[in-house]
Amino acid sequence: EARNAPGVTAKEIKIGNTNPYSGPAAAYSSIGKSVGACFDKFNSEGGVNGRQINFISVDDGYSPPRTVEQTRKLVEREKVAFVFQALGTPTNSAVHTYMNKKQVPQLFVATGATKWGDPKNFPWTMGWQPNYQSEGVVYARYVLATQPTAKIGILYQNDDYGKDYVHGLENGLGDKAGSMIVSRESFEVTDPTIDSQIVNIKNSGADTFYNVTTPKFAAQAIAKNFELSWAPLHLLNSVSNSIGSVVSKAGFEKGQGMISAAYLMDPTDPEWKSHDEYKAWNAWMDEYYPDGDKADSFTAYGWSVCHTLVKALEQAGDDLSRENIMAQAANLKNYRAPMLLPGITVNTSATDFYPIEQWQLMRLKGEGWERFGDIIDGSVGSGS
Amino acid sequence: MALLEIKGLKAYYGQIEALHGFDMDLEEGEITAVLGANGAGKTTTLRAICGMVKASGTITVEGENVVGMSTEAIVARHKIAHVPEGRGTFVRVSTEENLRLGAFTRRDKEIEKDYERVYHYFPRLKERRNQQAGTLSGGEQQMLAVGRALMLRPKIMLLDEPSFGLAPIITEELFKILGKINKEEGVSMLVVEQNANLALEISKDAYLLETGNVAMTGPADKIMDDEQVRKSYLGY
Amino acid sequence: MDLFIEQTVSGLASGAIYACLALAVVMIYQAIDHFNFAQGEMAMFSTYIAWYLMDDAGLGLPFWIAFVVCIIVSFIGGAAIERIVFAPISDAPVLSHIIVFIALFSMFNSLAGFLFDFTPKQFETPFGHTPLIDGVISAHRAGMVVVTLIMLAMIYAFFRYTPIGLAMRAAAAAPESARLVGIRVGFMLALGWGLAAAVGSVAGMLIAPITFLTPDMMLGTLLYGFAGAVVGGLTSPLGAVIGGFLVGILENWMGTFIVGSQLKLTVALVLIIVVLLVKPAGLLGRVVVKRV
Amino acid sequence: MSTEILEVEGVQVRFGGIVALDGVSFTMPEGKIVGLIGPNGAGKTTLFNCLSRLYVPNEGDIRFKGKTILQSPPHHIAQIGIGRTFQNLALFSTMSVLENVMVGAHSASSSDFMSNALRLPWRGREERKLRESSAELIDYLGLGDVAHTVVGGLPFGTQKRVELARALASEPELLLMDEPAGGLNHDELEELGSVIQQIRDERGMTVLLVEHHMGLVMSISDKVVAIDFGKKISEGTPEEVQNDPEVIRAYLGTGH
Amino acid sequence: MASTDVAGNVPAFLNQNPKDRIIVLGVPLPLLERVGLYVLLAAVVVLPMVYDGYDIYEFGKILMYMLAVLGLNLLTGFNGQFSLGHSAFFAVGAYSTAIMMDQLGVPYWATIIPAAAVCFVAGFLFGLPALRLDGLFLALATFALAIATPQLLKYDGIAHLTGGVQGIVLDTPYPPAWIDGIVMSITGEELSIDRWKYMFTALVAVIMFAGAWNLVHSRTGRALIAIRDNPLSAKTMGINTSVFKSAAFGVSAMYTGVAGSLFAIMDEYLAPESFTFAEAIKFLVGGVVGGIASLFGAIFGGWFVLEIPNIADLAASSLENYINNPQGLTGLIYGLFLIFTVYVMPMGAAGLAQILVHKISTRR
Ligand SMILES: Nc1ncnc2c1ncn2[C@@H]1O[C@H](COP(=O)(O)OP(=O)(O)OP(=O)(O)O)[C@@H](O)[C@H]1O
Ligand SMILES: Nc1ncnc2c1ncn2[C@@H]1O[C@H](COP(=O)(O)OP(=O)(O)OP(=O)(O)O)[C@@H](O)[C@H]1O
Ligand SMILES: [Mg+2]
Ligand SMILES: [Mg+2]
Repeated sequence: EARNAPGVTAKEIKIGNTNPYSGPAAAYSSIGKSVGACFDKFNSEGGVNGRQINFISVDDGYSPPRTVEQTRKLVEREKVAFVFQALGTPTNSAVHTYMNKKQVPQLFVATGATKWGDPKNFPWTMGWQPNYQSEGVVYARYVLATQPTAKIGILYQNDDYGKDYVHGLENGLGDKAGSMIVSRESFEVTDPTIDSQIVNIKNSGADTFYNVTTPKFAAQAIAKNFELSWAPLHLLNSVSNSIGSVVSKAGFEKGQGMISAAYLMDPTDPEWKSHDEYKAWNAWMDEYYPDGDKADSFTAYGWSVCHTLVKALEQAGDDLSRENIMAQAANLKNYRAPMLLPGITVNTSATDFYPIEQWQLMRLKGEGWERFGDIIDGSVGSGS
Repeated sequence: MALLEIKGLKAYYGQIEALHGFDMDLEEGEITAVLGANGAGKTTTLRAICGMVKASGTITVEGENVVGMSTEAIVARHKIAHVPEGRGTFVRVSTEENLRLGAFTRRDKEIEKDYERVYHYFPRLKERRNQQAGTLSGGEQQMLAVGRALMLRPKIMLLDEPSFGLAPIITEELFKILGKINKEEGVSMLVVEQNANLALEISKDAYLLETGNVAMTGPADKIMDDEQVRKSYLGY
Repeated sequence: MDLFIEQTVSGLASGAIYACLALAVVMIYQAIDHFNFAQGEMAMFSTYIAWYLMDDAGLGLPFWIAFVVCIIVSFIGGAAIERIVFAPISDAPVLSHIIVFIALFSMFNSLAGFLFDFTPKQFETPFGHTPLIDGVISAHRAGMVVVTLIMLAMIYAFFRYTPIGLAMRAAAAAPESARLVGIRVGFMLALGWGLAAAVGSVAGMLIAPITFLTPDMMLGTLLYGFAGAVVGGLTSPLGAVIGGFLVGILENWMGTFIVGSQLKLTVALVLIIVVLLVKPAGLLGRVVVKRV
Repeated sequence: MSTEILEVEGVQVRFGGIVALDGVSFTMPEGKIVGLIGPNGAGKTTLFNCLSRLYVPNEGDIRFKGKTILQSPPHHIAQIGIGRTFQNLALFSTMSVLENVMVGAHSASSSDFMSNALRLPWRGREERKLRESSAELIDYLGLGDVAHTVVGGLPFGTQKRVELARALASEPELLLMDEPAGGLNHDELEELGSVIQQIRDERGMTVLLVEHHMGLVMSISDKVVAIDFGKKISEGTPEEVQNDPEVIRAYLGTGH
Repeated sequence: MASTDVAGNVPAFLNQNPKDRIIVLGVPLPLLERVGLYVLLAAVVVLPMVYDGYDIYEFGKILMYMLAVLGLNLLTGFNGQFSLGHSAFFAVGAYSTAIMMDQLGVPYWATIIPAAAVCFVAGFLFGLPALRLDGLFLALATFALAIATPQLLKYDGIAHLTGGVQGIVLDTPYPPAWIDGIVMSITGEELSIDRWKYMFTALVAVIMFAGAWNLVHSRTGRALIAIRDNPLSAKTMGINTSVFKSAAFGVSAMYTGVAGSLFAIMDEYLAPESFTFAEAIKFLVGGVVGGIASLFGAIFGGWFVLEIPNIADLAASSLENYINNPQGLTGLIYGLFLIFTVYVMPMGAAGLAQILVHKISTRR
């Protein structure tokens, strides 16, 4: 008992979280909310290891300085056991050193940057979702296999997220990257439209369109291609492949044949309607997060990652020291978090801080994604 | 009953009391002059009538107490035209647009005619009709302020040093015009003026203000005869 | 087709977006002598209202009815904001007003996310998205240009042919003198806010089919709207529209032929500032001379 | 013969189609008061603005103490020795009377950003001297009671006097006064007249006075120049100008 | 009219500070102000002896924001030039410090002065074209600057210096050994890094505050205000308005920039996302809410911008029982707070304080 982390009592585990509830990235707030709602469910069922989860989720407005303040407050004033699912690359970067110096777990951060899986230098930090680079690699392999002479045009958001995706593709293409990539156009989140960039990409003679955009811009890009009567092989990053919130909004007819990758079930995909995990998710949404948007795949994400944490905590049992929590998070073996695609599991070890590294490709057909091919292992992060 | 009746008027700038509770009348169809030294409260009196400063007491215009009413309501209901201290030019728009704004509350068809009337009185303004009003010379802006007031076809005119900055020949002309308008159209006027000779000449009554109070009042010719007034205001 | 022409046309199309918003900026500038930084968010919120009126989950009204209702609601809302929020602080310094603009910005942004969530919404267009002329421009964008021009004509006529336009400017620039000539300054301010909100709502409804409706839809767009209005001349509706188109085209040319997309905004802005250094009142703005 | 401190030569100023000054020439003898009169819009203030370099003449030259001032930037004019007041008050409205006057003495002091931020000792001495000389001026013009009052709320006539104090603070050799008598009654006018004469006699300043109050101009001026439509129409002693039929026609009217 | 022949015979009103006449609770105002200043200074010194960790870190942040807001006050409040772009100078300061530490191995404490110089130059240069832009046009130009800043920081061409989108992780600013030694000998404890960061920040902040104080109450300060009140007549009084305005821009940028340097040192990390338009807005809010032409106001402003989001957060969370997901309304509540603040103190905290002092002194 004495070894327990701060914030852990016989009755309670205090967990901190930062999330943008206000500001430009508030769209991600549904992650914080759904994680909270998920803990509510566990709590009402008796908690984890007999302890209630006290999930303190605070707003950082996606502003790194504010993340520092909020995280320090959580750790030093609220005395949370650890921070879980803090959202954003720049925000988590701002407290990266602090958390590792303080030796407080920065668990399952909600970002796909590659740098979170670095146990040698940052033993207290771990990501969760497959990193962006690995997804890029998956597309690169697909293009190399099916269209070895493709001319690729890239549209990417000018930040870590966008650049990681571009690196992934480049890595995957290897030597051929130079000759195959014919156009790179970036945009800022504050740009009103990406029209001009798409006109440029189209004009570069590209026949393959690598679309690294967040939902609003992804929908714009799909619509714009249609307006331009341009029909390249369209590789849409998983960040924006939600049927409910992107593809249906842009119009199914405009996106036919697009390729994307997934590791989570899309709750709007009718294919899962009868799946047990979907049903459990659905029932939970109805009861614990009734005003949440079921078309919003972040809710499925929150649900899944919350289960992963609970699994790690259960493994830790009554030894809820920070060291052991971290050790157990790094000791997940073939754990099937709900709502992962069939065949995908969570795996970590003392040297592998990338919990999920698998993808499956899919193609838009009619009003849904049609998955094809095997589950692909995209692990690159630890190597690069 | 007088057209404009002031009773126990006090006025305030924030905490400072600038007028200390005096009475003043303006009879229908008459011109009344208000004299006073620098800072005596002449401007404040005119502003109080238009609801531009915080005031207490009563100011009755055409039988209605206007204390507490908004400036725009007082001006529009009682057709009061105010030639303010500092002229109040709309500096960004043209001379003619300033005149048009003067007639803003009017709905009749005569407005066009009245431009010509103002231009007739002040030919200089016609030459400058499309010029940005803020670039007019000081005297030209003063003419504009008077012209703008006339555009309302007012029942009452409050004139705060209307000859300010005008050339002698124009000042003379201005007072002729005011006298004429008063006679022909029966417009009542309250005139604050340092050019006391001219003001008293066309006025029936006069008031002398001293530090927020009425120091003397009576028919204009009586006031003119007063030793002190002669020395301080008339210079002979 | 030639890349130059294509980028130009595409610039014109985004220019139409900026021009719409620039018109709203000019409108509010005439009414309050300042920018309203919450203008974009107000337009965004109006658009959500229209969306709610149209959406099946909402009231399911047909487009044009929703369009008109939204304009009316926005007008009332804009006027109400002036009366409720700004009238009590009319004596406060301008900078305090700017803080209130910022407050409104934050409030509308937050409220939209709270009420309508953050997933992009599709906003209907009566013109459809069919590609026109070789897939260079869509029907909606063409329609948008037309509506913008109609709006321009209406606003121009308002300021040119009604005394209210002049009175509004007078009330904004010199409230005390305006009162002295019988202008109801409070009414003018409310009217100006109402009209600006109404124009903004039209802008929002035209923009949303292209950018999709999200609470952050106007975040970046507003800067371009300001830029368009300023380049054109803040007092001129025609200038605002021309300015909006210019900004759209300029931005595209920069991004394509000169500096690449990473710096296109930066360079376009620098260019705009250079234009202002040469022509301080904007292209069609009235030069206001100050003298002593 | 006294030396000419100011020479205005063929100055022309155009605003678009309007010719505000059309080749005006005249000279000012040192240590005298020169009255400048003319109808509204004749170009008097415009000439002042040229003298303080706020406007650039399209043609002509202005020489102060024999040297052209057209090459000097506006902020050098005070240093050269020309001070002015403004027709439509241009005070620093949020500052007190004392502060306004101290700004008037800006060109007579020299502390800069660095020395002020670091509060160097010599800066303190300069500041003290500045305060004292400004205070003297304020006293001189009878503004002592309002020295610490913010100028914005002062009566018009008082503000005019603050303007005068501010202009005097830089100890100019040539003082330009644009309608200083506005809003003054007869008593106050006489007082102003004697102040201007004192300025000339005690401080040795040359004064260029624009004023529509003929009583004042004619009683204190050593010389009067009249302009109309930007052109000089008369020049001479007050009597001469006053009786010039052209001046009577264009400006004075029959009342005088 | 009084004659003034006797040299040194200074009028009485000069020696009489008008504020002396205002008695608050029996004490003349200037004395009260001075005491207030000393109390404040004492508090700044005492704080690190009492607090540590997050608490002292927060106090340091308040001082840091105070400096940033002060920079804006000098420009907007005292000189009348409006800026929505001060996040840019904040960034220049922060990145100057970071690059010097990261690329050149300069110790953190030695970066402040060069960073200040860089910011001054940057501000001065930006101030040159700004001379020709008035009011809203300047607002647009600075707005544009704020929007462009993060993009420029990310620009590939300079990413090797700025760290691009990744930003820069900085070394911990350890206190010099001798200070450690002194503290150890007095308290018997090691000086914590948070306390040291605070002390360093406070030192810089106090020096700069004093500089601003001196500047404002001097010939320079009067010239700046004169330009704000009436640029044309300021020029006629012999003030070189262009130089003063550009220099005001430079000094203002320097203050905000030094705040940026301190920010980098304090957080040991910086990235383009920390320098968005939102940051510029923050400074503006702090400035206006504190009182835009008041130095004391900047202190309140610094506190306000740091704490008000927390308060809004708290208020939102307290609605938990009435509304679902009230955190989504944080922005709404923040806005309401701002409006409320403007209602209560339309002239900022400094203006309110003035009114209160007046009330108390006249009631007696
Ligand atoms: N805005 C203001 N704030 C504070 N006090 C003011 C303000 N305006 C006027 N006062 C004060 O009110 C008093 C009366 O001023 P008012 O302007 O009415 O005088 P006046 O007779 O018109 O003088 P003048 O001949 O100079 O125009 C003066 O003592 C003046 O200081
Ligand atoms: N910036 C400008 N643009 C256009 N016209 C101008 C400008 N400045 C002055 N004017 C015109 O030039 C003429 C001269 O103006 P100025 O102010 O010099 O006259 P003034 O002699 O001082 O008259 P007053 O006695 O009325 O003050 C006026 O008719 C005025 O309208
Ligand atoms: Mg007066
Ligand atoms: Mg003049």
